[in-house]
Amino acid sequence: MAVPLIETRHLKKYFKTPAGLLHAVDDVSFKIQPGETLGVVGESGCGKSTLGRTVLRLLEATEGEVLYKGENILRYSKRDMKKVHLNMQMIFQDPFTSLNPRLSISSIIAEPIKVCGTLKDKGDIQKKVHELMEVCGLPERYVNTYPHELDGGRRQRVGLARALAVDPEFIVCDEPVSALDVSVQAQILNLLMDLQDSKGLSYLFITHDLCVVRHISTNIMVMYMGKVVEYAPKDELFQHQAHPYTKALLSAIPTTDLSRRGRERRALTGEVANPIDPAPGCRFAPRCPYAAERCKQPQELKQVAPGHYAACAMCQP
Amino acid sequence: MRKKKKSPVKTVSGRSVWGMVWFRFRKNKLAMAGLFLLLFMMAAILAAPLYVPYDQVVKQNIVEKFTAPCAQHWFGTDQFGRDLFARIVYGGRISLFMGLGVVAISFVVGCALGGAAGYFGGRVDSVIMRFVDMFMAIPAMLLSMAVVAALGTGVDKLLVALSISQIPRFTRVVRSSIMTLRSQEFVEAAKCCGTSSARIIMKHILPNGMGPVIVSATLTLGQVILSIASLGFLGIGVSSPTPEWGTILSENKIHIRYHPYLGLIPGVCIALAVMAVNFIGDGLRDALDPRTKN
Amino acid sequence: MLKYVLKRLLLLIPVVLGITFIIFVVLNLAQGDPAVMILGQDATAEALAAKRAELGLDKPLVLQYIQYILGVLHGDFGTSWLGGYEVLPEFLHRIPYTILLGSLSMFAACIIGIPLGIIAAIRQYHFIDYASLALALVLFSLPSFWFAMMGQILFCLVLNWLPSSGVGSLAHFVLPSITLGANILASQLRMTRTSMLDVVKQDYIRTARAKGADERRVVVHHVLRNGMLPVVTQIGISFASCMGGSVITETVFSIPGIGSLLINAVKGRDVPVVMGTLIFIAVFVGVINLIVDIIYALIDPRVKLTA
Amino acid sequence: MDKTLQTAGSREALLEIRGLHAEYDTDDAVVHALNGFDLTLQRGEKLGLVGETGAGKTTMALSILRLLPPRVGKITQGSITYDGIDILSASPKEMLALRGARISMIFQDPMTSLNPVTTVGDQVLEVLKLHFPEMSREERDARVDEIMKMVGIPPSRKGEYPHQFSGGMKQRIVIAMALVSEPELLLADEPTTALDVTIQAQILELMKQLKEKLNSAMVLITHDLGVVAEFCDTVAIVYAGEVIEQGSVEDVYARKDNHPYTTGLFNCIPDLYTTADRLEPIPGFMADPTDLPQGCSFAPRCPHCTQRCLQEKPSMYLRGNHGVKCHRFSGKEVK
Repeated sequence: MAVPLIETRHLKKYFKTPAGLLHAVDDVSFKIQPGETLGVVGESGCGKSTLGRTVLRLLEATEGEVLYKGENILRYSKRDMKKVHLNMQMIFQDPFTSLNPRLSISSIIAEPIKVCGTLKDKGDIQKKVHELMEVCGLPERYVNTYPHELDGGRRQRVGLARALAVDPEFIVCDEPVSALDVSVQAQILNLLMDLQDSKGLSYLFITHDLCVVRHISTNIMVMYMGKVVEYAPKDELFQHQAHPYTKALLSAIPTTDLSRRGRERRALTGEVANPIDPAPGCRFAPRCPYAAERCKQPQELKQVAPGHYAACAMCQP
Repeated sequence: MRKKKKSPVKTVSGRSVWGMVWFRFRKNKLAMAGLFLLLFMMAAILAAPLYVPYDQVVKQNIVEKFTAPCAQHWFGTDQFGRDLFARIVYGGRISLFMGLGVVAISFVVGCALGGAAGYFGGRVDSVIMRFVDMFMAIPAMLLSMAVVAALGTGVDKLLVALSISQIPRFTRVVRSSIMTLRSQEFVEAAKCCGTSSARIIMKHILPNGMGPVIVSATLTLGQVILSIASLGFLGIGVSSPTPEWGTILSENKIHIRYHPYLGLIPGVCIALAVMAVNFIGDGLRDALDPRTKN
Repeated sequence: MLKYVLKRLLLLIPVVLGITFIIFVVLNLAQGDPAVMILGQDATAEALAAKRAELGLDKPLVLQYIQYILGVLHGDFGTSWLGGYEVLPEFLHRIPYTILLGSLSMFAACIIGIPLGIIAAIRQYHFIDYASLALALVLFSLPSFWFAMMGQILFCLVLNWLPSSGVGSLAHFVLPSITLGANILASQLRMTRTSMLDVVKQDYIRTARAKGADERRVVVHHVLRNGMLPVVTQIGISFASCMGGSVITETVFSIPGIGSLLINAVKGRDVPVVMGTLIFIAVFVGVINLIVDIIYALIDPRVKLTA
Repeated sequence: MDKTLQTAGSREALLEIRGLHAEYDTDDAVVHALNGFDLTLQRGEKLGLVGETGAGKTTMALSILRLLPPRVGKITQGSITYDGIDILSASPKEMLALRGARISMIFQDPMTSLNPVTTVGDQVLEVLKLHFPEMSREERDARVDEIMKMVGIPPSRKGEYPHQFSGGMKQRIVIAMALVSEPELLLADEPTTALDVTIQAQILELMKQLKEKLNSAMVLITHDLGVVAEFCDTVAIVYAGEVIEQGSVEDVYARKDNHPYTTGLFNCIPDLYTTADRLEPIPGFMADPTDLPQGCSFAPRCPHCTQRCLQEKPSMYLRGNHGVKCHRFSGKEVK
């Protein structure tokens, strides 16, 4: 198999809190091949955003490795990291806080180019900015506007243009559509997929929305309280969920299909706790309808089908 | 009540955030009145040598003492027959411009200290903030008095004394403003392409964090003008015969009962200057943060 | 709770030590020989040297400071260089006046400023709102010494309603309290109004209205309690500025409090008195802030006092 | 459910909104939030009100309670009749008696809609104190305990403050507060939007159980067509301050003869059970409420747009109980 574009090995990120050590990301390993999308799904507080930021070294990992084309970038110096960042970018959830309100749209998009120094000539930069705006579906007349004059969808396009400014290979998308209305959400999703096709981009797509993740991902990783509970190719995951949490997540989604109105729903009881100094066993056990004594043992990811992994005592390999 | 953000207007105006602030500020009548009043006072004070010779300030003329305001002496004369108008106009140099100087110094130092504390956090933050806490333990007025006690009186010393008492407050405002911005997503986006700390601070954080700092600078200017006058009045500010609004009041205080204009005119001058500054400050606050308006 | 109070008081110690040390050093670095100041220009060299030794001025600065603080811990605040009196007894004699003046003005400011702020907020855009704001603005912009002086001339000298200076009866404190409280009143009024208007915009006020609560109930049960939280903090800050303002008021009205002591000490660079006063004020302000925080925790269930 | 959607003038309707116009006066422009909003709600009906941000859903709910932000928002035209009461000309006292007692509202964000310094029990109790002065203290306490049990909060926690509860639990308290007076009409403004999926499912499940127990009518405001399908009998689609389609859930979700906007909404939801390669987003952007088009407000984005659409506002064309505001259906009405 080819060297993956991005790989993490046993990545951990812990935060110190007054109450104890918060295991935000706990032992996460994944691989993303060029041109693929890994969808990360989970509810708020499951560590999915922390994961994205740790991969980009916006947060320093506590333990583990992040490999870019086989090299561990966590050991890179600041200067080497700058080169890596030319290939790895991020787009953010909140289109209202992710753009510097004091800069015009063109300066926002030009900023990464200026910082990285890939283009020096002012004219070239302007040309590049116009090109990026066109790619992202922003009419040229917005070039001198400011973020507060645009709506959420257009702002998200600006954020995408900024990420594309350095021609990256890999983009971490942190809930890029969850703050948008459905009609705009579809526009952005299509744009992301078109760009993937034309530029061969890879995405780490973080979201809480299973419908969106199914639409865009190659593989899907389900996280719960910092741990990966299930990892599978998308169709496999939607056809045969192995982990009770994934099943519950799926059945919780309201659907427009009236024939499914009367389906049996596995409404979970209780709510997500903070993974502060967690017990070694399965973190989902307190809410799990099938929890048993053996769930107090640490649960490893086990292969339940080719390429399909789950961390549950019930799943036999 | 909260109203969701409406989709934006179609016009592609390209108005920057400061443009918006100025636009809203301009609509605020009181703030504009304050701005004009302050600019007028400053112009009158700066241009003083053009219409009042400086020797009027110190020239004593016992014959004309306690002349009530008239065509020749617009504001009357004091116990030594000195022209009050000249003294006030030249006194304004200290009251107003030293006030600006104090604010400028504490603004710059406060931004540097607060910026460092807020952006770097950790040990830098705790060391700086421990010092700030220490200086905040004593009311600003008393702190400047203590410094005056150590340094002695005089324009330059007063400048230092007042600045020291204002720096801690600026440091706090800047720090909290920076800390809220430090974790904003656009700062993370800048970090994503390897932007240096200096560029992040200068280009992304400072321009966005300046709003509350500028408002606080304006309101502080009012307080500093009052402090200068108070110290002058207590006799530990600028000493006579250099005119200063507080000192003018102090040297005339026993005569005010029978010559009220001696008390009213300098007092009104101070009050007008402070009021103008406060109007501007309030206007700026509303313009910077439209949420405070109803 | 007790643990929290103790911890806060302990934390106060380094702050007070730090600021007093800085001031001590700065005061001692200033020009002029204290021995000359005390004994006069004509004193003999031996006498001056003896005086320096007596004051400990020949020792290193840090040692002098430590000696001073050790003295303070034993209740010895030193002797005034100018007046020759012991600082502590003089202090104890003067403190009641300052505290009485401060409390009276705080009381007056709160009892007028807060209700006016509330009324202004409820009747936003009404005449009374504009009038209160104008009042606050004028009081906020007037130099307090000028206000004090003019009040003195009008009410004491011209109208002869009140005694013009000194202490003796409560009437002596009426005008000083008003002039000292004016500035505080203005800031209380503005703070209350802003805070109330801020709370009115919150979602839970809309919830209360949707429950069918009438305006009076919305204000009394929902807006007031939440709106008072920042005002409590403001009261703490005001106490500090009150201590600063008392210097001026006490000077104008010849009240023998801490403030007038400090101003004379500052003019004469009387180090023991300046130091003693600042220590007292720093501790006082610290304790007031502690009390404010405790009150805050009592009325806001979200705040927990954790040691 | 056939009787639930009668045309204007039906006498037994609980709530009738006719031609409602509302606007917000902002610094820069006048925002036309509602532009001829019509809605009829029968007793016991569960209606889903679907639309995107800025469509005017919340404005509609606040108008019913007359709680639009004073000075900024105002109703300029139209009428609201609630059980024979003309809401827009009712006295403040009459409104007080309606709010919280006969019409309750659940707000979107449970984090901010509870008073932070009052215990949750007292906040529920307040409704009873306001509207049932004749109840004794014991009765009230018993009623609070009962409703808290019903929404799944142990009554022993009623002495705690909102910050001690999680988001889902807070929303339960808000629901308890809205239901304790057994209102005839419940306005729920995006009650689950701020919550995680599994918590959203819990709250929806709870609301389903409660709807069986309490026979109140309900307007569920949401942007999620799925939530409506799970919960409601009828649905109204809102665009630019107007209801542009209304009907029973079965009719609308049959996905035949929909308003082009409704079709667009359905098409741009990625579906969980079928894989489409591409979504079909609605082209263009939401109509600008400060500058609405002259004809049909959806015309600039509509694939079927004709000259007529640009000039003339369509009226509601009814096919049975299924109404669509689109010229494509003119002349094809069925009674």
